[in-house]
Amino acid sequence: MTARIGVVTFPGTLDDQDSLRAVRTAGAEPVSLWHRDKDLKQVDAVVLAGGFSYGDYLRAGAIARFSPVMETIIDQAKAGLPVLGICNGFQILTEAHLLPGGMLQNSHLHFICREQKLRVETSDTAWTADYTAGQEIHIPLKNMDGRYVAEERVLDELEAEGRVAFRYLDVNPNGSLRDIAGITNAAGNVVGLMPHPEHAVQPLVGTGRTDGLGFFTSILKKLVNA
Amino acid sequence: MARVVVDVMLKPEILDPQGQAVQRALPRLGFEGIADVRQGKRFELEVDGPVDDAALARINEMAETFLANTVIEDFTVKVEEPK
Amino acid sequence: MARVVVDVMLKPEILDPQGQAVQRALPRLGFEGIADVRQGKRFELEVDGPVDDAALARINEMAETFLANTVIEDFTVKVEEPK
Amino acid sequence: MTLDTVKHASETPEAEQPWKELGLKEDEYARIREILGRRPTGAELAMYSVMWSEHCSYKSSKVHLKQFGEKVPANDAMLVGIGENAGVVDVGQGYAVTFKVESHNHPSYIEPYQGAATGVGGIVRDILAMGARPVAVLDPLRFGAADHPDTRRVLPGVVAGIGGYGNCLGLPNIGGEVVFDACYQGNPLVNAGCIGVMKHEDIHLAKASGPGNKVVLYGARTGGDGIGGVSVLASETFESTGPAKRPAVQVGDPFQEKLLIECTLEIFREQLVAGIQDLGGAGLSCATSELASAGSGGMRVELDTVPLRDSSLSPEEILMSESQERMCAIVEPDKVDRFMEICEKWDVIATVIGEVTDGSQLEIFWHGEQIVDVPPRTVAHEGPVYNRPYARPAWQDELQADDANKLPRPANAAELREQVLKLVSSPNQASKSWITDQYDRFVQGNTVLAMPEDAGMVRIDEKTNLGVAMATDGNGRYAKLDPYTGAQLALAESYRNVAASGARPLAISDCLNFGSPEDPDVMWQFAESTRGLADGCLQLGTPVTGGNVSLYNQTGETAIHPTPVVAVLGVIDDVTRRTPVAFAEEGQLLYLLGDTHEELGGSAWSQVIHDHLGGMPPKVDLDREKLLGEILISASRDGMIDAAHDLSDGGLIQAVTESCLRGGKGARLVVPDGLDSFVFLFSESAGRAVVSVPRSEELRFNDMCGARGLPATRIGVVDGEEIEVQGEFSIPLTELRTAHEATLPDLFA
Ligand SMILES: Nc1ncnc2c1ncn2[C@@H]1O[C@H](COP(=O)(O)OP(=O)(O)O)[C@@H](O)[C@H]1O
Ligand SMILES: [Mg+2]
Repeated sequence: MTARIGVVTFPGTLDDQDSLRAVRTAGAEPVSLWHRDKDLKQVDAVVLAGGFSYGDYLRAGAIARFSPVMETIIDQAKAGLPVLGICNGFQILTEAHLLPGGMLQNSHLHFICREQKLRVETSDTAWTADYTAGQEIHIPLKNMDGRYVAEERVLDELEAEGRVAFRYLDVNPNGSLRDIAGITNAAGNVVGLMPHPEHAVQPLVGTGRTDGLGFFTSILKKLVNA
Repeated sequence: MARVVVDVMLKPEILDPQGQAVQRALPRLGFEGIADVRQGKRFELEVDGPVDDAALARINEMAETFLANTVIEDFTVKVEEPK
Repeated sequence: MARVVVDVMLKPEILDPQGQAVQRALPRLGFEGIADVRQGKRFELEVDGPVDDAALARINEMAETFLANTVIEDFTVKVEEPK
Repeated sequence: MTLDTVKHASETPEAEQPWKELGLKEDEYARIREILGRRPTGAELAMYSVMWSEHCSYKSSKVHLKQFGEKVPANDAMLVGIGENAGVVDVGQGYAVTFKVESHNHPSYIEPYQGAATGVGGIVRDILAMGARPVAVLDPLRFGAADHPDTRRVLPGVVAGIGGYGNCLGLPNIGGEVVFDACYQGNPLVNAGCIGVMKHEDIHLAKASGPGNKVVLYGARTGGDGIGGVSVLASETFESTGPAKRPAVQVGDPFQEKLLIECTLEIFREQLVAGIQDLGGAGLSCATSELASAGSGGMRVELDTVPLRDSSLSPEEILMSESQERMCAIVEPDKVDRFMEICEKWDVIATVIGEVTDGSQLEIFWHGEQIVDVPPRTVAHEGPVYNRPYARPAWQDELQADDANKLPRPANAAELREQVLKLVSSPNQASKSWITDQYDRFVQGNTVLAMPEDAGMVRIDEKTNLGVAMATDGNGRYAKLDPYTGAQLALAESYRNVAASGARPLAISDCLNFGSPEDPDVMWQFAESTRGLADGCLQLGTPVTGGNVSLYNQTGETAIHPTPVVAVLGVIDDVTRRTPVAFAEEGQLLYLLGDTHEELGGSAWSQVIHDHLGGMPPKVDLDREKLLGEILISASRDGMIDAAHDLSDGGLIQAVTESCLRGGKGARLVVPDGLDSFVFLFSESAGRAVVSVPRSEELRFNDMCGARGLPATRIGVVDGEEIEVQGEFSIPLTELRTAHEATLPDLFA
């Protein structure tokens, strides 16, 4: 048996097809979810993909957070449903207060697209179990609002609890505090990050590396072994 | 119809690169004497019906939950006098 | 130090996708009775020295040539009373 | 407010009309009256004036563009040619590809962000209207001098606009150009290209047929955007209640366009449309008249059903509005419900505004009264055609006599080294990554090659690895020296870039940017360039599938350099065989393909070192280009080369620098016998490329080049941490990298 992993399409979502492809490449069953449906089609985990949901005109993720599908996801995430937010998905998770802090425009004020080096800081999450803590990976980064900010107190708490999941290496591409590229909730089921693992699952396209595949194999193993 | 304005600014302790970029450009354009610039958002809401306390309370809630992200932003709500 | 606020809004006849996106979302969030939303920018300038007519004229020029693109945007300049 | 109905127009033949203010010539106005047998109504005048403008009617360029269809035979790949929204070529396995380049020059000067953004939006809708899913965009750009203060205003805005719109649509940006030259100071060129993919059976055409079929307008509401001329109409003829001055610049909403794309593709999948047209320049005037003109019958439109953003718009304004993110579809009556359902799913407003009739007229009504009654062909396809006078400019001979080959050259190795560093750090030759890093190149997960590769390449079938590649090129300096050759050089360079990536060039699109056609000098440049391009395409066997002409690019009396931009589309059966530009394998051998002559006219060296433009551009030999292309493609397919980079502006040293920096490896170069080191490094002879050959393949590769008669000269080896030209100088990669990469951030960050 395999796991069913849902990928949400909001109006303005761009990387849903890539995320579905990544799920398939890892060997799980991809399931498309639609923003207007509260029903999650009995998926075992959810990916919130990148893009500009509802145009992101107010703040990235601010409108999507109030969509019908998010109502269910917020409830179920609190009950343990694994959720991965990539880029816009990460922004939605902070807006929904499933993850602390917030996202602001990159400090250089430009959209940035680059191959980014990251350190996976913890393998204690549903989405990073296939990595080892400290492992360095290269995956694409592309965003306008990627600057992670939170109060000092919150940042200290995240560090103390080992909830900084990914950190930028070499270059901090957007001015994120403490080089934070991604974080996890305390239970480890909800993970958000700005860079795009789903663009790094096939050697031919994107960066030419497959460093991002581990996100999807991590969750698959966890679900199948559960 | 009445107009209510919601101004949303980054909290003072949060770096505002947009404002800084504007400030840095000013001397180059020949404008001196501006010590600081902060850039935020302004929402102009046209309200159906009277802007009474109940309406203002609703707009405050809207600003708090939606127009601003209070993790990073502050907001103010003002009724604009009809001209 | 005095504060001068420059508000920049899209001209009324220009499409405002940001304001529209907010407006469309409001009923879904349970906020009714808002007939129109326009979203613009707010600049808070801290001015060195007195905000006299000369300073205001300079800020007006700055708004006109730099803070706003008057092809598509209007602006207003206001001196904010110190609190 | 009196409505100028058809009836009213017939009864008031002598009424004054503002045809002049709307840009019509006296004889053009007379012709409209002759066609209609009466004076036009205000709405008709509005339609004719926009549709007969240079931009929509191609009235000055048509006689020259004809050659593309007449001279160049369509090859087997061509499915749809010039005349539709975009041309379509067959790329095999049942797939068809449509592509086109368009300009948005003038709006981008006035409002850089929105001008550029809506330029992307417009070309993407063109591609969508053909039935295709847009899969990539490219952006050939030209700005004034890099250090001019206004360039600091225009460039960041244009780049942010292209990125802001394209990134939000989820279209990877896979290539383009950035050129700086003072001639573009008051007139930047913002061209945008798009590629779309579909199955053969999905091709859609812009025509309205089948009486009774509904005309559906869908997408954004109509507002007062981009109506230049109508303010004239409103203020001078009609008592207008609305604002007298409407903005000439449109604001785009990429989110709306993304919904429009997904919605339209779903509509295509369910085969719900009989004809479709995007709304671009001239808005509804263009869409309704073109659809009706290309169809079999007439069309009737109730204009007051058009959803408006601004209720004060007059019917003339609605007809001319260039509000973005709108499409117009012809739908059979029993499919309308399903059509509307899909629009609702995507939150897209859709309205039936009329229907196809069995008559022959385009009829438009406003609150029940007829305001337009015209033969649609006379609006859309039978506009005026001019044979504008042209003549070789008086200054052309003098310019060509000012020989760049005679400019002072570096006196010793130290000067040579210094000039290399100057060249690779000059704004035109420097790395463009500060710009291109603002564009998403990864989205959709099919990007095989993107900037700074020679051509962008996307996979179009995940199972078979079929892919397409595209490059755009143009060199206004060459074209200024000799427009015929300049156009062919643009074609040759773009063709070479596609071949260097391993793809087989199939067809081209172009964007012809020139000054005022009313200037005989400019018209000569235009005539020569089109003639050169048509002759070139004939020789290379690459038909022109469509393109765009942008005239009146000038500041006051001064025209820009003639700037024909050529986009070549290629196909590659297996994208795993693509060739990157990076020299990445230590020890591989570097070969220079083609002949190097002393050719410095129009070169980057003459510009950077001497601020000079004169002499003759490099010679073109298109048979040689074709042979070079074949060798590059075979070598890539058979695994004989690991990297290839075409040589163009900046010459060999520029290409080697780029390939070394990309791969993070140095090179040791030897100047070939009989060549002067300066000429070896800086000459811009066409028909050349540098390739990196694994040692195990050297014999096979040499044999192939020998057998086919292509000169291949071993010029060095991939090695070390510096570029060394033996006996002359060496420069560490770190120094080159700083020189090459710091320029644009220093200027614009
Ligand atoms: N505006 C742009 N947008 C996207 N890519 C660009 C742009 N300008 C330059 N590039 C890319 O940068 C690389 C180098 O450009 P250029 O030197 O003009 O290439 P070439 O000389 O081979 O045509 C190419 O991959 C080109 O597609
Ligand atoms: Mg090239």
